[in-house]
Amino acid sequence: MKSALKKKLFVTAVALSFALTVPVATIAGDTIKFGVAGAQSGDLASYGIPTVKAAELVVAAYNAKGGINGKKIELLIEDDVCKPEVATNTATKLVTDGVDVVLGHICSGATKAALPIYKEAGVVVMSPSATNPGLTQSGDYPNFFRTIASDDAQAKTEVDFAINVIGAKKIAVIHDKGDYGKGLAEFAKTFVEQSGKAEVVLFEGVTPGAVDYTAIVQKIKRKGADTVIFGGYHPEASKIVSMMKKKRMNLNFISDDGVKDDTFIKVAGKNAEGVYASGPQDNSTNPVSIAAIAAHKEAYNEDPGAFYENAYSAALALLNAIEKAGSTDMAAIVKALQNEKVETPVGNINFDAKGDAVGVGFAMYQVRDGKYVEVK
Amino acid sequence: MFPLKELKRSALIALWFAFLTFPIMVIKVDPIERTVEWRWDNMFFIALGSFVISILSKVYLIRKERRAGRKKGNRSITEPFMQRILREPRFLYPLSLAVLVFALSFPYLFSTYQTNIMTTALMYVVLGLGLNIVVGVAGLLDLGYVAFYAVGAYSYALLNMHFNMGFWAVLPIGGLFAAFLGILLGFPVLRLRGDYLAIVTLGFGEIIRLILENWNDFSQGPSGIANIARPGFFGMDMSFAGGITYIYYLVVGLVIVTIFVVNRLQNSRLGRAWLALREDEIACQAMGIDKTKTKLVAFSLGAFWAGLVGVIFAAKTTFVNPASFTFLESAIILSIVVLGGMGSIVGVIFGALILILMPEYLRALSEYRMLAFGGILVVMMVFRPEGLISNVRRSYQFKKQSSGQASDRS
Amino acid sequence: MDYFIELFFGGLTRGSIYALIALGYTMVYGIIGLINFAHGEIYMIGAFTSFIVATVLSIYGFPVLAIVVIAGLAAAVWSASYGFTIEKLAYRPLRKAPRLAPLISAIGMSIFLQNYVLLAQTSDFLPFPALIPEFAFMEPVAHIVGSSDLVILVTTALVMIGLTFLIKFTKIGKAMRATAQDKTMAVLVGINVDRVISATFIIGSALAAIGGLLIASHIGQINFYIGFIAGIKAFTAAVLGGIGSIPGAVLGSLVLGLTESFATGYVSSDYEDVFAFSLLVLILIFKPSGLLGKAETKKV
Amino acid sequence: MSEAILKVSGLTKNFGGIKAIDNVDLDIRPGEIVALIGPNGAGKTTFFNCLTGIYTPSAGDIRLCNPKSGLKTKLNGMKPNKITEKGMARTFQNIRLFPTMSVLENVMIGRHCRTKAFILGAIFRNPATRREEEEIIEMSYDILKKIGLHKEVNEEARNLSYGAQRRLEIGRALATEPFLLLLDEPAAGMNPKETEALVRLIRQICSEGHSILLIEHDMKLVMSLSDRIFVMDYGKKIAQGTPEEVRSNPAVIKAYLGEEVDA
Repeated sequence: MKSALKKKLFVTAVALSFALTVPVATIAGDTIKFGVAGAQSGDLASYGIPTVKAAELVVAAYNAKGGINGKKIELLIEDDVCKPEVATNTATKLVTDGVDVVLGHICSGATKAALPIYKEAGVVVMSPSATNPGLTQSGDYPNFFRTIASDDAQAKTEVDFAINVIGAKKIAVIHDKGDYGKGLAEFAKTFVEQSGKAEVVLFEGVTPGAVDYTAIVQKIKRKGADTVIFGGYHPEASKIVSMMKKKRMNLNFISDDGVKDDTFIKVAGKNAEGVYASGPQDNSTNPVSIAAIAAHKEAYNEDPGAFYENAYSAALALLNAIEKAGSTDMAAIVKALQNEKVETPVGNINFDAKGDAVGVGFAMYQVRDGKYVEVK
Repeated sequence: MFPLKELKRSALIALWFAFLTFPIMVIKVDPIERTVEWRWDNMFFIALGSFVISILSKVYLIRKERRAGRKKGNRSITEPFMQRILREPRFLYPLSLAVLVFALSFPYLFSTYQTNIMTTALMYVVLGLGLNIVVGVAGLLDLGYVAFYAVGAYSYALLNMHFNMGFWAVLPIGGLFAAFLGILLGFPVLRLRGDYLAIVTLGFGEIIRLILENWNDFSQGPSGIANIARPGFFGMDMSFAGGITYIYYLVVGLVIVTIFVVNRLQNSRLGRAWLALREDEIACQAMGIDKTKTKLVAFSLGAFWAGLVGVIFAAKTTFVNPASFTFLESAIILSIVVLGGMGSIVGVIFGALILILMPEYLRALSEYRMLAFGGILVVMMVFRPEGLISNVRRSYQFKKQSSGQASDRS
Repeated sequence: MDYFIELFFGGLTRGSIYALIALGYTMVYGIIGLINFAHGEIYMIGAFTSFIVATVLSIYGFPVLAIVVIAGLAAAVWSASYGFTIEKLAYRPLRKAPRLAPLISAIGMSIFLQNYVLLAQTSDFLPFPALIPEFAFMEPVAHIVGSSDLVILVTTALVMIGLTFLIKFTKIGKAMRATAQDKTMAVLVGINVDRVISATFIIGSALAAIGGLLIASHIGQINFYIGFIAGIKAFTAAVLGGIGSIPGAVLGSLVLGLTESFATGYVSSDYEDVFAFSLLVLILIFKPSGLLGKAETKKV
Repeated sequence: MSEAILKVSGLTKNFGGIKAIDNVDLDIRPGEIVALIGPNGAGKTTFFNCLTGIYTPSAGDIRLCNPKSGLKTKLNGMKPNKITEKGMARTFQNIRLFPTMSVLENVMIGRHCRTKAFILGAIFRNPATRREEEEIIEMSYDILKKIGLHKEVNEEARNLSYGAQRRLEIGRALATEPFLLLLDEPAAGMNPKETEALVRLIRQICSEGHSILLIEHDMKLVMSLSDRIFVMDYGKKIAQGTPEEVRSNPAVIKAYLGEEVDA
């Protein structure tokens, strides 16, 4: 508790000192400026703070080795509260401060808003968590990379699992009307329809934070669904799951990365039992991952939070690319990212031409006895 | 000396707050691990803090009373400092000029980041001035102002995406769309009074946001529209920093135009009718003012500014999604108007700069900044309920003898 | 038909949930004409207090019934204290201020309280213990009306009856009505208006706290943000029913809950809120002071 | 004698089951000062509110005839602002000025329905708008001089004395250029000196071509000022005629005496 507070004060002090720094004073060349952007306050802070911690640990390790090519790495940490309009300010600030590469942003919307700014400034950006397919597939952002698979890949995993493994025939696709959840749900719907082996009996959004989900649950029942695919985050998922139990319904519930979170199990309690969720592949046997988690435990005395491994991997990949490229020039870094493989907690990866990490995918998990267990 | 009685009172207040905040501040439970953490130190800080604050506020009140006692009777002479500056052209003009020079040289004095933040703040100045017409001048409580802002932003985003229309072409269109929507909405709801109007406009704001969120074919839903073109300048290609500076000047220009227009409107036949409407609707009608028409004009003019700023918002952010247009946004714009001083142009400018820049500079407080924001809002209202700067009404001078020779100054 | 009944009861429960919060809104509005935006936060604090107390008690091994009673009382006491304090700090000094000043103060208070709980507790969702047991006799109809639905429905009905009784027949209730009608006259006939307003906030807040406990137990989770969304809906319901009127608040809530339920069931939950707000606009256009609100007589 | 400028026939107004006004006829001829009297609660103000469009009459007919143009209009169901435009303006029993606007601006509001400048005019201040604005100011100032408030042009209306506020209401109504002016208890709360000045003012206004209908409780004022008097009680018209006729009318005496006995 105490150390966490100290940490916060430290981060605050750092952020403040950056805020007061006039950009003219910074002369390019003495350090490599490594930006970290994402939600560090507000209701989505829990998704952004682990990324900051990962960056701090990786950078500290690099600096302890003497930096890259003799240059020390300097962290520039900026909060965007996951809001697009704030993200443009954050990006502007980082660019003004002469950032070389950026780890972030956390949310897809904020990332989309910020990317053009980085693009114009020639800054490579790598997100640990922005999963919107358009970010890479549109081809609009040659400077963008990510260490997480995109929503469509995730939806594909979920749908394949639903149809081929549990043999779903009638699927209700529900989402939370959000950027992430709705995007995912739309892909799921398309994939189910394409498969021809099952039908989508219901496609609807629920209002996040609504006091009661009885009506939608009754509707799922009425449509005769045997399986629910939910796109969104854990609070709504646990409300729907609990409501289904209350209404004595026993359906397969498949959800996503936003639900594959221990908080879901904590909140939904025994109602969580049997719920399936897709999540990043299990890296628990990967030595780099073990080391990364150990480093976090040592520094903060707790388990890492959401997207920690992805962020850790992104930081490693970025710094490795700078090292291999021997410069912070965008073209050189991009080339290095695409060609040089690097050992990270999410595997031995490089990036494809669009910016997605090769070999990073999803696996399915199920809640059994209060824990997520991978379903093979 | 500070009376003992007051000390006792402050001690009681401290006790009360210690009790009040006890469950939330002191106890922290982990329902999974089934552990309880008792944070008694928090109780101590709360008690100490409320004791000190209560004493300080009492001291403030006592001093204020003393001052008021001394000043009784000559209130009109000691006009508030700001009021005097605003009333006297010989102060006002040089001051405005200085502000203008500062505003114009801002991008050269500060970093691109600061310029960007200032651009945002100035956009809120325009939003505030627009809402000021509706709420401050005409007295119509609008809690869904953000809807018009969204209309402007999406006008540009969609027209740019589908028809590749440029910023300058859409700027007036966005404003007019918003104004038109204002009329459309205003027609049925403007006969509602006060707080009923407030909740209906709030609902309307939510409806617009929900439509943008759910109607994918139209608005691309929650994932929003990206890659919106920045404003062009005779086809010139601009660097990133150049683009920011350009938008900054554009917004400064818009602020100047807005101030000019709003000022003229306020001091016109229409502006007087709005004010009269705010003060007494029935008397207003009895004086031959068409209530519905006058309200509609105020409503749609306010919406027009929101639409304009919306277009600029889309161009500046190059990305729009429905999440930017929540009720909180309306509440913040409304706070700008009320905090600055209803109906006062200078007040609204101050209000916008304070409320928008404050959270940026409160970043040092990191997670405490929204707490501080809420607290400051309450404190400011309690101490200055009529706003920072109240509106200065125009006065008229007549030469003693002849009736017709009217000269006026604003 | 079964589906209709299911949706009907679903809507009824939802409406009752709104009603428990809407009553506080309507009482405060009726007496001082203020949209108390912080009321949703009071409800949230009530839910948090009962969460904390219930969890602590269950860790120390108290029996369920004792937990329910103590947690409910604690929530009511603390929420009432918050309501009382907020009125004194943020609204009372503004009683003679311009009309919008208290509204902004309320919005500020709402933001403040949200962040206060966020910082003092957590931003995470927390599992709320199931304080309402599953009644065995409800099992045959559990797929339509659950035990918690039943408890919420009954509580709302009791609260409404109790409140109507309080306002109609008790001394404080009469003083409230007098104050609501004409503050100056109330003072003249010897009513302590400050006291009455405080009492209104205390009662309204305590009700919100009970709502907080029941609703959180029904949903099974809480976080610092629940008050805002529920608050907006409850306020809509209060206006729909005619703000200032107690049966109006309940009727408005039920109408809103049923509308949302049927809209989801027969149309789409995508536009659930659009239906809710459109209904509000429509009703106000044809009945400008809500379903049961007294038409404002123009006095000239 | 020329045609009546206001002709009310069979006017009735129900509130729920109560007849606040029951089948009342009334007419006013050009240049007249007519008084409407009656005990408290007789329905006089309700009658005014029906005439000026604030209430919609339940039955009956209200016709206004402009003495200059001869234009006739049926007022039933018209909006208050339209009625004012037609040439009938009023004051209020419980003063309804625009409290935080200046004295001059209060009168300027009265000019609203006789002027045109709109959004574009306000923004660009073209010559026509500027001229119009000057005319508004000029005329408003003239009215202020007439009612003796020209020294307080920039004072906020709420800061005026009670009598001055009543006069300002009359001035504001005059600014709408009415041919018929409705005054609701103009002398209420005035001291004798102020009342005297008011009587002079009303006479002057009348001599300038405005007809006047007034509600008043001050019998001395009513008797000395009015050409004709209408008496109402319990929503019904119980008498009408010259001051002398009314004074000796037994029904009127009964209504007033009855009231006195009750009080």
